[in-house]
Amino acid sequence: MKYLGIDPIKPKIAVFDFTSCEGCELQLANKEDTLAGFLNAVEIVTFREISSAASDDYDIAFIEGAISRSDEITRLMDIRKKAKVLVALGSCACFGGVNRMKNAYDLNQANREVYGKIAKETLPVRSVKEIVPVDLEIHGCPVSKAEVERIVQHLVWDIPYTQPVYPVCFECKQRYATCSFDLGQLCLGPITRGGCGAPCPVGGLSCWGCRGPSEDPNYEEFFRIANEYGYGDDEIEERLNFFGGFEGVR
Amino acid sequence: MLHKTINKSEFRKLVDLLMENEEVIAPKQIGSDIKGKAIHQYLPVSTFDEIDLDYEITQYSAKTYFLPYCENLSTCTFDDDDWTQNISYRLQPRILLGLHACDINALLKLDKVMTRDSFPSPYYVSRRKNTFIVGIDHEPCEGGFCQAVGADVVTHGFDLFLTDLGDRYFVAINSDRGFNVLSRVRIKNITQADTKAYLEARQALAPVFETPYMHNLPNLLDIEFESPVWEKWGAKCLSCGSCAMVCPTCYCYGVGERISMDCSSSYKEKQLYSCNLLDFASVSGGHNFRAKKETRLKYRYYHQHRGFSETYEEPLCVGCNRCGRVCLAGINPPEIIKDLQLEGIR
Amino acid sequence: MKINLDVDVHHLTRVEGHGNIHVKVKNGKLLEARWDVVETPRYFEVMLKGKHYSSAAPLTARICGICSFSHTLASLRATEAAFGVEIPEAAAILRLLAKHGETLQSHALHLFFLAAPDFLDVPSAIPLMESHPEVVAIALRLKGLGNKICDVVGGRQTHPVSLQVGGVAAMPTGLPDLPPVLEEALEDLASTVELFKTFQLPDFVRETEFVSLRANGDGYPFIGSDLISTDGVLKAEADYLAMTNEYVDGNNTSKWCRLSRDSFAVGALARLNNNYAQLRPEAQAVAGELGLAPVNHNPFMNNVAQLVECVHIAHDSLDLIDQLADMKSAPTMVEVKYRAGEGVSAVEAPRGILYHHYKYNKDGKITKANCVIPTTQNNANIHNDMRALVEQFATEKGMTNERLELLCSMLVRAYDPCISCSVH
Amino acid sequence: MTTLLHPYDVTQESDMQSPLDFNRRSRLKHVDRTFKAEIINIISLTEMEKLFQVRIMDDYYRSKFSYLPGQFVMLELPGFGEIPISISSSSSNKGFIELCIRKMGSVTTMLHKARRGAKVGIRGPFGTHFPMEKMHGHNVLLIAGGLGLAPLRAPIFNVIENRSNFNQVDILYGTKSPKNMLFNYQYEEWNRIADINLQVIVEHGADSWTGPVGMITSLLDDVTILPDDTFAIICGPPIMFKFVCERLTDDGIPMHRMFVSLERRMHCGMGKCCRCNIGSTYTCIDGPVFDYWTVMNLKEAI
Repeated sequence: MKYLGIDPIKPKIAVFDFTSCEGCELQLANKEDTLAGFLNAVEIVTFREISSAASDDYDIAFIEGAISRSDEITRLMDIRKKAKVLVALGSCACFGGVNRMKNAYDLNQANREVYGKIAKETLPVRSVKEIVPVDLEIHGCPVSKAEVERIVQHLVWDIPYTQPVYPVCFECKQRYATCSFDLGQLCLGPITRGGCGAPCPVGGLSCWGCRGPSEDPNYEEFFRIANEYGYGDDEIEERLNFFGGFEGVR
Repeated sequence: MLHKTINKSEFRKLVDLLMENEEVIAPKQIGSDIKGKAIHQYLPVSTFDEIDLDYEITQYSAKTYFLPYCENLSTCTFDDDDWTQNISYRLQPRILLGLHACDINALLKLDKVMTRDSFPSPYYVSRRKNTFIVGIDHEPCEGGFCQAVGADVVTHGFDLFLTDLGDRYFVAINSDRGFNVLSRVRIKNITQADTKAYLEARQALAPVFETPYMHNLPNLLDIEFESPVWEKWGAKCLSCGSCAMVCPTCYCYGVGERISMDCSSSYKEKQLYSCNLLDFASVSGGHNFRAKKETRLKYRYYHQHRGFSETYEEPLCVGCNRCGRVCLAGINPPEIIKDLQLEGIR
Repeated sequence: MKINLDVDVHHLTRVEGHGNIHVKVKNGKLLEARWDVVETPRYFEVMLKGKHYSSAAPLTARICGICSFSHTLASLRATEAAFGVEIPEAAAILRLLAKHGETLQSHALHLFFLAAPDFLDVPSAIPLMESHPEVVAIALRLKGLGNKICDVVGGRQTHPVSLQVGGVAAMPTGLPDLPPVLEEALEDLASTVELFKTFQLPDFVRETEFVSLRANGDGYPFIGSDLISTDGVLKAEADYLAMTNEYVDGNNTSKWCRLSRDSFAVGALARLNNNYAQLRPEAQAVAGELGLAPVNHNPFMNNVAQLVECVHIAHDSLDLIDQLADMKSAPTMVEVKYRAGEGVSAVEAPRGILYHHYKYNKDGKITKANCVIPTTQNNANIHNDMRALVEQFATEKGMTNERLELLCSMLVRAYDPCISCSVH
Repeated sequence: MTTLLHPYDVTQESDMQSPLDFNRRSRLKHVDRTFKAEIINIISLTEMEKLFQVRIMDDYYRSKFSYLPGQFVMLELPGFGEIPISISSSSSNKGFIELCIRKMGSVTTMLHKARRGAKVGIRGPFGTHFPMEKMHGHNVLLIAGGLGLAPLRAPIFNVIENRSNFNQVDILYGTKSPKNMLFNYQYEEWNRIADINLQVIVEHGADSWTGPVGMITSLLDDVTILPDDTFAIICGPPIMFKFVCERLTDDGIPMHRMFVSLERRMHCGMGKCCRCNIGSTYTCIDGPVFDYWTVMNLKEAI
């Protein structure tokens, strides 16, 4: 479909999965009411989870998952070479996601605990950008399909995309939610990047920070507030580490 | 203005009648916070028992029924190289029940911006005129300072206004449609006893706690533009915009457009924004006219208490202190104003 | 016989996660038929250690992007069992409804997007948008409905937020929107049954032990109850280890399981084989139409069993919503007091029985965690099925590498495996 | 059902039914309705800037559309967004308007892809203008930095078209480098035909550049300024007009005779969204053209 006499480019898209739950990929097949339009706007050439077709000729590679094994590093570097635009899809790809919590444990011991004597190969979890340059990050655990659609539209028309800079609180208020702190929950909403539409606080669970930090977050004040509400440093630390996006801010 | 009284049982009948016909929005308790304090919101209700007219304050103001957080301004449908723009405005009447004086005063201030002078907004006008407003007197709420900004009394901007006289309401009628609606139930002419009871009731509503002294605030703000007070409070600001979202008068917004995946239609959406958000005043190319937290916080106070006063001879703030309550960092107008005054005499 | 076949599938497509197929037949002799799971391990059980009880469900939900609701429910119930928490009745109904949403969503995804392309001879559902638009429309409506139920009850389509220790955060406001869509779905399901009648399932049978939850007099089982197998094993929920018998295999990052035999199967077919009588009559009728009667030993029939379950679920969801309509102000949460303890929970994920088991210390922190995943339980059986499948079909006239690869792939897909889930 | 409340239809108000005219600010109208306009020509100016000639398609509205030098329009690409753009063409031109647009954000990047014939939306005109009539009989100094020549071009046209109304006219224009220079195809015409003294300067020269290199203020050394008889119009980035205005103040030009055009983020153009506010001043309705005295009194203006 033309727009203002301009033909959109129909980019060739490939989707790849690494260490993850494949939930973000699944989101790509969600939002059923606009799925046909979505699949029409792009040409999906590789998407193992839903298609047996595969091609090495693609423009945009969506990477889901963190990197935690040597074969994944090789595979990722190969994809980077082939892709014109490399998009990190979801918090695992952007920050390492929940997998990053593994890094706090001794990996040999972890192996013994899970696999006994037959140890499996595993590396400390890294995000995609720690291995190869990333052109665009889509945050969230899982990603919001509506946001993915908007970003794909920007990719289709090849125009710049700007992430929301404000924290989750802003959209939380726009959905008439009661502040999670007032309901007795530690909430990372004030320092987490918005754009998700605050489904968690609206659904009754405080923000756990899956989208990583907002622009210019006020950590100092946030920590003071969390302490004031009675949350200990350990608790705050556990929450900050949950999705990997706040590593090292404390 | 006409005055009548109505029995509470008759009033209930009136609300039932209204609910039968139109959407009714009223204060409703939605839960309690961790300290056990009731949380109220203005929400659509379907039975009289859902309504709690005895509420102290709602978490969110009623402004969103006039300036929704997100509002579709126009839609476009595309046909090859051409497009057609469609615009529609609210047509359905509805009832907003149980507004306190401060929230009605807030609407009067919004009226000044949205219905007069430059570019009256048909979106706002259509929502305002399609809303039947029933106000109610209440005891002053803790932390509020509506008296200090003269917003505790309201004389217009509503259809009906109630004052609780125990078994009945003293009703001020401010529109013909208010009069017509009342005529559907039994009302009584006011007696001298009613007037006396009303005046006593009003007297009992005087605040029992200290409210900030806001005299000469516009000039004080002008003088204290470079005050360290802004740095102190600005350092606390989370730049989350919660204050503006719950504020009954903040009306800043942004406009964005969305196009459908198949490029067959698009819409233009207005989203209320907040001057405390980082990119409020950033321009394409990257320059941000208010890149610092404290300049953004300062701007919000200047707009509310100085800028608006310059144009309309009154502050934009109605003293409900919702912003102070919602702010996790504890930023609130009474304390900031006090700090500025102390700074001024130092 | 001069039959030489060589199938090597690296990262099987149209399944969740990473698994490989290796088949080698030389001179008519089967040298090798292997199903290997090569997913990267994530060590969730290790990450759970030391975590506060409120983290358990949000964390374990991330074991799987498809069955995150099942993980959440299994996790919450295990924690509640450890703390002795009884959730309110309304919460139990809401949780089952959310569970139904996930099953519907997952089954629709599997049936239309992962399995159906094999029967319609296309590489994916994408070309079906052109060739079979009506099928795609049905698929999207059914999947959309499943997602909508999840959204309304769980607050999100994946990784729910409203399901919490102690119940469900609040009575959802969107419930009244669901019945009209569910009614429409019944028609779509009827059309789907007609479509499936046209599909030619491979004629393959291998005697298998089927493990599932057992109905406890309250209908077809989805959330918590005794464990049963078609070989006559019956265990209590807490005795799950005796039912699963996990062990580590050298070629796989997933563990394997065994019970009365070398391997067993879980999933829709296992549930149906064990609990056929508890299916709603409408679902039983569909099973009859599609030639599915217990105990059925054709693994490809798992597809049909999923469709039968969709019919059951659609009807059951309407009933649940009806019940909830009278419970508008009923409590959905109870207060949670943590304590030291241990809890086990078994939940039927769309692809089979899922166990979570936690030990808590007095601070409400996890000291030990174990999760046993349906696909973990199926992997050995898939492997054994594959051997038998290759043995049966390799000698078939005109068998090619491509055809055998397709059969093996279809076999794995029939189990609707969640591979990354099995390597958690 | 009995009708208790009567629906109110704002479109039935008489003001709403009269033709759309953005110059009548106090009238209730369809404020978000746009004039559909066709891009009739696109002129590439530099790597980053293009000049779009845009014509309102409806004959009646085209004949009614009028604006003054310094005013701006909101340009909409339906589905992509709306941006404020100052009008670059002559206000006596009734056929079409010219908009000089730098490729920056998503809307402008999209617009740069557009071809002739594309249909865009226009709302406006909005804002204040340069008071050209006040300058009649005086010297005029027109100073632009970078993209500032785009809004300055409207008063330049006004001067040229009414040349006899003005005495000595100077244009000073500075850019980062020669390749950023806008409208250089017109310099000759301005210089020779309109008898305007035009001087250009670049911050960083290039091999082919033979003109002066330096800051724009250095061009002022060669301009005769009669403090009592000179008006100045300055368009450019804040840092540039700050330096220029300070210099001109030193040279004795009264602040109320210097006019600048301010750039701010805008989402409505109508004094509603507050994005362009400087203190309590709306750049969109009280500006974008301000005299320098007003700017000096606007806190955080520069």
